[in-house]
Amino acid sequence: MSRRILEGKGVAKSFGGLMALRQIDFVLEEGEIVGLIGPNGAGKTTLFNVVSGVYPPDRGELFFDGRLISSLKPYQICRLGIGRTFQIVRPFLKMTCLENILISLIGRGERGKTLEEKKKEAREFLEFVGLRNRENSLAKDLTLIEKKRLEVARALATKPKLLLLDEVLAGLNPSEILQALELIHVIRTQMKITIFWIEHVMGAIMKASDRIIVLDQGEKIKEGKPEEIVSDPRVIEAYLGESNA
Amino acid sequence: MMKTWISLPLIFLLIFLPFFLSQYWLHVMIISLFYVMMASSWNLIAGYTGQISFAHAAFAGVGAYVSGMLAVNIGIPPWLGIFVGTFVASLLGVGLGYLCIRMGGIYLSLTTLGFSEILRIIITNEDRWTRGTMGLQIPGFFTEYSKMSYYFLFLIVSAVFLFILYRLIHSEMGLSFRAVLNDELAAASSGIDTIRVRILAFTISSAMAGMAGGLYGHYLMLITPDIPSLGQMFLVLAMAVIGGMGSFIGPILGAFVLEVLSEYIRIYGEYHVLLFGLVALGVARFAPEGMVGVIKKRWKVKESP
Amino acid sequence: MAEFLMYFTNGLVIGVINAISAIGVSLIVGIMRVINFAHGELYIFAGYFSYHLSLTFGLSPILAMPLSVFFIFLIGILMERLLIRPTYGDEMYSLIITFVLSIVLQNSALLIFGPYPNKPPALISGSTQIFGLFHYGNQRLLSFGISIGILLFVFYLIKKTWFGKSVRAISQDREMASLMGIDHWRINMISFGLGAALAGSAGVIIAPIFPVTPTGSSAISLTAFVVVVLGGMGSLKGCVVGGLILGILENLGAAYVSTMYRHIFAFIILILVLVFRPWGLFGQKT
Amino acid sequence: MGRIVGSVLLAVILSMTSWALAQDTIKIGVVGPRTGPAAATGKAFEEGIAIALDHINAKGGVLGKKLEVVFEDTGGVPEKAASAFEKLATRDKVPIVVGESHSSSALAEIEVANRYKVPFIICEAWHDDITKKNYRWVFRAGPVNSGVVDFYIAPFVKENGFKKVAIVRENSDWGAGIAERTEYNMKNFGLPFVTLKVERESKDFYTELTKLKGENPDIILAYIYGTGLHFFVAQANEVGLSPKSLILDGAGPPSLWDSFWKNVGKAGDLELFISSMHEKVHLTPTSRKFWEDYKKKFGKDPSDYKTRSIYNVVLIAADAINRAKSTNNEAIVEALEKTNLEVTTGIVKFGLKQGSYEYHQWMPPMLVVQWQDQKQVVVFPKEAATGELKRGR
Repeated sequence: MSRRILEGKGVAKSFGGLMALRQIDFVLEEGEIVGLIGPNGAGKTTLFNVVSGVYPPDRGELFFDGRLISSLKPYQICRLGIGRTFQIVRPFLKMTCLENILISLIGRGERGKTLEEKKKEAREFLEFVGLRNRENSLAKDLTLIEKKRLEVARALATKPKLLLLDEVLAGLNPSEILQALELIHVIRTQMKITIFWIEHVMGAIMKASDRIIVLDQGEKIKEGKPEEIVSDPRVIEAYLGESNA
Repeated sequence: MMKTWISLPLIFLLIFLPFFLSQYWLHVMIISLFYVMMASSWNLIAGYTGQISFAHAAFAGVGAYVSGMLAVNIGIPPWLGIFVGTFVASLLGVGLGYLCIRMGGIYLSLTTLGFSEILRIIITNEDRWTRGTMGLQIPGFFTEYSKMSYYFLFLIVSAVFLFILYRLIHSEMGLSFRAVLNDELAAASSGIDTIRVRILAFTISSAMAGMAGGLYGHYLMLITPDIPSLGQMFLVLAMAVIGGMGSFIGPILGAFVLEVLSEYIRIYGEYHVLLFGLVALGVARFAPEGMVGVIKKRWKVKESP
Repeated sequence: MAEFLMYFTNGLVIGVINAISAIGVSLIVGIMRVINFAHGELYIFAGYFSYHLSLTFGLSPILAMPLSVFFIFLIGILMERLLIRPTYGDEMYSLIITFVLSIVLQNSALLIFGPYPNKPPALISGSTQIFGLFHYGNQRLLSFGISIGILLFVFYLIKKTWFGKSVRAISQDREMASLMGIDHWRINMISFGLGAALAGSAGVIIAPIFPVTPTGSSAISLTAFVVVVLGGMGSLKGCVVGGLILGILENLGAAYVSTMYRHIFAFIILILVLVFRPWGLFGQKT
Repeated sequence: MGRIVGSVLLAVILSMTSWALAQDTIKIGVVGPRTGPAAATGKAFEEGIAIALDHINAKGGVLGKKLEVVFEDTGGVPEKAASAFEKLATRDKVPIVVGESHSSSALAEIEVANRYKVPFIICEAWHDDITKKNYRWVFRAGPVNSGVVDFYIAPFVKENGFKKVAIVRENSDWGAGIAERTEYNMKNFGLPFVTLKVERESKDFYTELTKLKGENPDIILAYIYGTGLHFFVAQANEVGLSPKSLILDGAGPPSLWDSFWKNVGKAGDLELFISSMHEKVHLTPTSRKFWEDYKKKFGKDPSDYKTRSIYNVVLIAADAINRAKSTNNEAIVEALEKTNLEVTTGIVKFGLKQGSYEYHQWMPPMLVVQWQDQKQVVVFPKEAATGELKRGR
């Protein structure tokens, strides 16, 4: 039996009366790929924000690698080993690609490495996502898919054990999606990183995930293998409700 | 990269220039160097970490008053006093930074504005010690008054400041500063302790303002609540904004251009503040990278940030 | 006792005017996350407008006051459109722009209206004996009444009208509001105008009591900011409570501690709030 | 990048070093606040200077050249004042500087005057120390705190039999100095008094006035310069303190500004103020000529007496340069020490005995004036009085 890498117990979060998350329980095991789906406003991104420390949960506890993390700050959580990307990409626009990656390396807080050594390491991450030739371009000059790759590289450069991916496939064309899925596969198998991802591209998430968690209006309505999810009436209703709105 | 082919002649010029200047222009150069220190150090927090502090002039006031009052009341020599002043300014910087930086940018601006005002009220009202708006006469650095000596003192300290700032900006810490400026949340999610980074930048910058203020006070030999005033703050801000925030050269350029310009348009009296205000407004609105940005665009000159 | 009541009443009157001015700031912060450093200048300009409309153009003060406020409203809208709108999302530039704007307006006031302080005619003169204990200026009492009226109007506007609902929706969640079909550009512009108009209202109300001077504006802005932080950013109730607390505390402090330090009490409050309750009395914690 | 910076710098440097102008005029310096809270004084100075230049240049100017002034702004701030003076001394190299209306600024400026050895005639900064420091280059043709109190305010209080005195003074050198001298006089008279310190730019005096009401003074000596005085007078009436307690404005000009009546309304009636000017009191023919030419030029009566003060010192400076027959600083000081010139307020002769504030000092006669039905009535000294002091109830 593998280890529990991330565990949430009764996690709740509200914004000025609006309940974004109500008492969510969930577990991620080491090495898994877990998908997080749900209609708009279901609380998916809020859950990621709570896990990565952007907001503390109102109630409930979060454990990472057996350690209580619900009161830690984002940078502390990052240093423990949770990397993330953002739904709307947030690279450091006025910095070069190389500098973008360097920040993550600096953020690890490792001592004893010179800036030159870190640059060398950063180039390897750029190489990995195929941006080696753009290391001196400003992030704002990249295309959307390049920005997404940069953001994945930046998250990887923090040396995470768990990677939170927030809609990395959105806006990509089918062949780009295939490339991205390939990348995710490599991250999982070669780098041994657990992946927790939010995705709207249903086909992709169903194909690539080991398990799926479904949120609706701040509640976990279903959890299980992809094939169980697609046939669940409550899930269908949640999505239908959305399309009728 | 500071290109040596321009730096060397420039340094040469700055060393030999004073021997050809009149007393009056020497004075203008000294004041310009003071503003170079102020605008460049303010640029560290505003231009590189995106926090607008309105207490920069106030910290200069702290430096000037601490050192000045130590000299007048206990007879501590200015050489020592300015270091005490710098230390006090940096302590206040840490304190203020700790208080409000975690609450976000708007709070820092409001608190620093409030701090300036508190300082002004205290200095104005504790006139037994500070002589309030009447101004405190304090000793200078040199027993024999010489503008030339002051010029070189200011030149050396400015050079040291700029050297420190340059090294800092191009270090890992400088990268962290810029990451925080670009996107605070993304920086935090990349493992950067954004609060610490901001407090650090704020403290370094406040300490530099404290030292610049101390030097300025002992040059004028008269300190008044005008040193920590918002009017003074505006000038520093306008210099950085017009010169180009977030660039190393910008504030230096802005300080010289505005100070020298203000000597030429002084005949128009009160209008020069208005004019600077309008120019700064236009620059902030239409050319947020300032003169340096405009020059870069025009001539497509490359300069590393 | 009579003295204490006198200080207290004075605090109350100043407090209500503080509240109006602060609501102007709070409205804009709540909706746009922009602090308008030129707030005090708008207040001053309103005072000057009402002075010139009534004395130079011979309008009745009763007409001159609302007309001045309307002008300030227009200026506010213009400011938003020309200067503030391009800075949305860039907090730093909005801070710089409004700060520089405050310096520009202050110096323009000096240029246009001159350094002399101006005081529009009072609507009412003399003073009233209160409870047989102390004399109190009638103009101050009237100002108190008008201020309460304005406060009630603002509360009605925010709590009961379509505009108010949109404003509250945007303050809470901008994205959500735009999903609900609220045109936040227009709301932003009107709110900025309204915020300016509130600064202007405070200005025209207070000008017949304390004449306006171009250099007096920064103290006015600062008082409003402290009230907003004390009450909690974006909270209207906070502005009223904060304004009253500040007004009363400043007046009692001036009387029993030191007159010279009248304005420092505001900043002591600011520091205490930041240490112990940085989100303010009625603000939201995150 | 570097090239552009370089060329900008070069241009600036070239313009700095080639700072020389052919001169066929003589320029003297003026310092005073043209901006800031006391900018009204700057306006008054400008008017007085304009008339003085008209008069002097009509008579052939100075040393056969046209007289001009360089008016540097002090903003009413000592630090700016010192740097303004320094500019006049080093950039414009003026032979003499006149003006100033703030004691704190003047105290800073005299240090610079002394450092650069530039003759300096002060007209409206009253602090004793300005001349008490006995700097050779510093003169004052205007009121001095001790003189104003000893010869006018204190005798006025005593002769009119006031029983309880309140001194309200602003936090400035002038306020501190004049209050201290007043306290000294009151102690000598054995009159009870109370002193309150107020902020120079304050607008709300209810607290102070409520405190004062408890003291029940019959005369309030208000040493507040600027608009603060207007608010003080208006609010004193509102809280029911005046006119039962009379208020004396110990500076003067604020009670004469155009805005005074607008700001204080009927509360201004029976208010008293110190002045060196009154429409009916013309001490010299020059005074009458000044009054007429002022009306001709500006189409109104002069109100701020600082207009005349600056007029006087420009006249004194021009006279000294003419008699010195050069712009040499030593020669000008020698000429100044021998001044014997009629100005609007009398015949100017500077004191020459060192050791006290009377060195290089000449003080014009002053008046205590009361507003009675918006008319100025001189009530002190007796020999100049145009009416009786009216008391409130």
